[in-house]
Amino acid sequence: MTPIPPHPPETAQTLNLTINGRQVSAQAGETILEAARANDIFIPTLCFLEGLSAQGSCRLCMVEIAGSAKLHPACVTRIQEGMEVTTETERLRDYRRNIIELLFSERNHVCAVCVASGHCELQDLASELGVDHISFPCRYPTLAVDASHRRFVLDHNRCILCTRCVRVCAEIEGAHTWDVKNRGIRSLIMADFDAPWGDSETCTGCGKCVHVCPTGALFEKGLAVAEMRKQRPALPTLVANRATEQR
Amino acid sequence: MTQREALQQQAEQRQQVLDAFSHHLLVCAGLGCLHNDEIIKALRKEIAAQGLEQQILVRKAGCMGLCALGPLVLVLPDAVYYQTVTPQDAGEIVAALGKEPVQRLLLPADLPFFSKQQKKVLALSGRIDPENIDDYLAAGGYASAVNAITAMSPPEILRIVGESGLRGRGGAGYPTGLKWATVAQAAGERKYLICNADEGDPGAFMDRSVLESTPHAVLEGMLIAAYAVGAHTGFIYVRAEYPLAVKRLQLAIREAERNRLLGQGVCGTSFDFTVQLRLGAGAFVCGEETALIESIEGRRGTPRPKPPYPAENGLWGSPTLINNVETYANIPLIIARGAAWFAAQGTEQSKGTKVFALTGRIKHAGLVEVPMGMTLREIVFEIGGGIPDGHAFKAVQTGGPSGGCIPAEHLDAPISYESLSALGSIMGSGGMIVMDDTSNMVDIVKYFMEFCMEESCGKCVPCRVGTAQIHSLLQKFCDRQASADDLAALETLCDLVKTTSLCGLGQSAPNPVLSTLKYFRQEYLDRMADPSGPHQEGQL
Amino acid sequence: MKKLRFATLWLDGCSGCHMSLLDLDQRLLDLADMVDFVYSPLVDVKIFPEGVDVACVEGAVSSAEDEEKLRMVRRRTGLLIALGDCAVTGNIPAMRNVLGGQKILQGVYLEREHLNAQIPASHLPALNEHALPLHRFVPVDFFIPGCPPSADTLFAALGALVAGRAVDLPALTRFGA
Amino acid sequence: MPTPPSDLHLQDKRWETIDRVMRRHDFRQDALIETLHAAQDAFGYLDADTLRHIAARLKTPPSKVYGVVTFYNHFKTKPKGEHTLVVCTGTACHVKGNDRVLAWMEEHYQLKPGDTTTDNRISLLEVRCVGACALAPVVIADGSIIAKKSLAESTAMIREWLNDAA
Repeated sequence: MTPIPPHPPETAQTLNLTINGRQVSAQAGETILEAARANDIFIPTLCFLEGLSAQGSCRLCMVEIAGSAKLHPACVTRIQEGMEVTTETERLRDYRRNIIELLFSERNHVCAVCVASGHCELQDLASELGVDHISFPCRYPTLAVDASHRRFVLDHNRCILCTRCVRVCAEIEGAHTWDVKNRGIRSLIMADFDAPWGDSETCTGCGKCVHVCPTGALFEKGLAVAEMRKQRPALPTLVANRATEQR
Repeated sequence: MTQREALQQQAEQRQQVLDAFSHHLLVCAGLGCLHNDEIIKALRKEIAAQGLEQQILVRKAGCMGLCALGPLVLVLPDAVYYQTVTPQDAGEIVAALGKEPVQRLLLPADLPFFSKQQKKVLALSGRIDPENIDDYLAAGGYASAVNAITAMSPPEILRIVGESGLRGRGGAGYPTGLKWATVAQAAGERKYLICNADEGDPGAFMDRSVLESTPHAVLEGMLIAAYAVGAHTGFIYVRAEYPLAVKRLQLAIREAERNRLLGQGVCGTSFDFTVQLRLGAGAFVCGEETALIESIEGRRGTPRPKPPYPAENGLWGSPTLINNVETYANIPLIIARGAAWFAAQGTEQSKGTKVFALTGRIKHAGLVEVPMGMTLREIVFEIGGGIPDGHAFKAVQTGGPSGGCIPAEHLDAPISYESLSALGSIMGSGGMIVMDDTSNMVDIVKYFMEFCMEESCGKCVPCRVGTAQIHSLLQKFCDRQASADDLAALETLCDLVKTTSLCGLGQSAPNPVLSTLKYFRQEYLDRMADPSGPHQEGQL
Repeated sequence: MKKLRFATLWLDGCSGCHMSLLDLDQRLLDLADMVDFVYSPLVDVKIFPEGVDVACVEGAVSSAEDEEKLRMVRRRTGLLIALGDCAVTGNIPAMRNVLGGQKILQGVYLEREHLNAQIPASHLPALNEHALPLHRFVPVDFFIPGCPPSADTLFAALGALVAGRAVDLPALTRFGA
Repeated sequence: MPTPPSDLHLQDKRWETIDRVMRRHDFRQDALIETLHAAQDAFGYLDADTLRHIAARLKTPPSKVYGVVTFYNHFKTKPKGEHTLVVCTGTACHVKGNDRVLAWMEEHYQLKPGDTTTDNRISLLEVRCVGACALAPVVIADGSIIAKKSLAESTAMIREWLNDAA
């Protein structure tokens, strides 16, 4: 994880750049994503969540920068004076669609029976990007559902490994109950020493992980299809409050 | 007496000791020369039996390169090589000293394997005892470092390294001087130095061999680099699968410390530099510099997005210089002989020599060092001796599992970062695997993709899922169930993984597929489902 | 104007998509003005005819018989539409894929059955190992996701298709909708 | 908080070496991988109690420790058999037929890479290149290298070694 250092306020300097041909200005140290969002320019994201460290892993926020042949993840790329950013091209859209399709193909996403249907970022992005079928063969891995916790459930079938849960637990709650085990295509979210969630000795039961989870992988017990509405905790406020209290 | 003079004296004393013997028998004690310890024992026993201990010195040495014909023994001053030596040959070898060499074991003196090479980095490899610092000192070792630290300024060293044109030998070929200058200029009280010895490419053993043969040359390069960029702590991140290299490095660090070449007040100056070893734990991705940093910090080796580059924000957030083993090993030579000497070798944009591990379906498999610009044909057919058993050359794969497969029609391409990249491959760290007509390219590529899939850290989506999808598509080709759609999907996925993956592993993972789709497309077409046969697409 | 020859097919699905079609209510009459229903579970025709212009297929492909029907439909049809999530992604029938065809039969008919446990075999098409979406077998021209896609979605989509207009499907429906 | 590991386990003399490694790094979290190496060298593998103890000593969250252990191929959470056969699956060894050695092991001994026989006598491991590519194909039986052999030769040698070992 790469925590982006906080912007140095004293040296804050306004930079001018263009995004999709539009002149915008933003503070030095801000990322392309921050500058775009401040100007209501939509860039799709999944792993990014304001208030958590950005890790640039879902690759949905890739944008083009004039003068560079490579694509750049908007969530971790800092703006520069005179930068010309393009967030929407047919090529970018194709890559984004392919990435969404890869995610759907990786595990067993069945929107029709998912608690988070209608409130799921993966489902929304598929819609937004016009993904109307999955062109790659689905892998159909056999994955467990961990319902050992008193209040919450972890369904690996719906997990996209964005690690928001890992980061919110480590960075905000300070418990670091979650982490990733194994690697590559065999990666899985797990608690403690791979314990059932209900047996975790570090989990505080705060539920932040459930509410930052973009899909139905983490949800509250007792809910039926489409009933799990995620209430994103106001993470930047939490961070700011804590900093004030601890001063 | 200054430290400098003391070292000088130590070197001279060692040289006197060595010069006192009429003959030296150097036995390759690399990993590749099996039972070398028994050969050494047998030779010593034979010499003792004949009472020749004062005349003949048996020395353990580093890799001599021609691993395919090992174990090798080098006789000095005659410069005669014996091949496939066994302990039973000891009597004959000792008896022949000063007379006609043992014909049965003799390697032809004019073997292109040796004559076509230009050993610079490997010059001392196989010529000195890697476990004896005095041997290295006697051969002029550490003179560059001592000179640099006591008589040169850091900017002067940066200038020389910059002017030499040396580029990173770990794979990407980034100009070394530029990297050093960035670290030297980076703000930060604390700076770190890392030697990347996590040689994970299957089929590559350049770094292992350099570490086993001349560990002090690597330490010396690191020492010069540390002084130039202002780092006081260095790490060598080395694969745990290389126990011999680890052992020799540990020994070398201890000996360098004892001789005040590492530690507090190097060479009696106020410059401090300590080096610690960190063992890898079996993760190919840790060869990627940011993943390696994560690993040194005790975490899962998942790469970080760049920028920020390690040169500005690396180990524990400090400016960090990372170079690979061979890059550091070049430094003492450049300091000793100057930037112009180095820049005179190689091609316009790729200077110097490069060490390659030549393996696969080839007669003279082993470790070779050639000037940049030599053609693949010269390396494979002259140095490597061509393909054994009457088979025909098919392809040479450079750059490890994520390199490309280069076909016969491009054998006359000169070796350089640019030309290999133009052919859809990469220099990588220097693995060179030769394939002949018995290899099926689709099978080989599936093997590479399986490697990349298993070594993917899983952090970014395109590499984690994309490599797995590509692997299943290749399996379909191997099972002769692929369709034209599958071929199209293969190309789409390769482009996606190459363009959008987070780190070099993912970005280069499709190279074997892309290069074989370019040069060996027919092999894919031959393995598609018979379009006139039953439709098989539903079978996963 | 010659009316389009329209057909629907029901494979491994719950028939919910066809229910959505019935949900068109009085708009079914509008649809009937636009197309001729030449084959469908909703009409009394036994043989899928040749020369169909548009066919909507509901359900995943789960058996050899499904596969055969789908290929036949593909051969006889101009524009093939995957109707609903089962046809588009495999959806609920594909939930068995993590186990595979044989294991699911064993689990359902042998392990959890105490009276006369046996796997029904005679006169039934063999279950494929996986339930898969249509495009894993034949080219599909158009995908209408949804579980089921609503009557509004169907009417808008089919209306646009018949009229040769573009339709913004993502605005109307999505996976699981 | 994690429960402390059993005292019995900690009385093992080998913990002194492991503690020394941690102390050398001032019990910092970044000593984790070095400590795991030391523990695996001492015990042969990393069991639950060992991991608990290391996590507690380095004040590192359990999930972080387990995440690291499972990320790196070198770390084993199950004991190895008394004898190990390591098959190199590097490219040079692959091109020269070690894939068929693995297939042969599975066919004749029902062992896949990572498996240990039920009587705990023999483990089969694969490594991604030992770096002795010029000796390809390389198989390592209890530390001694079998190199440059044809499939028939190397399987005969493995069979002999297994008979001696078992």
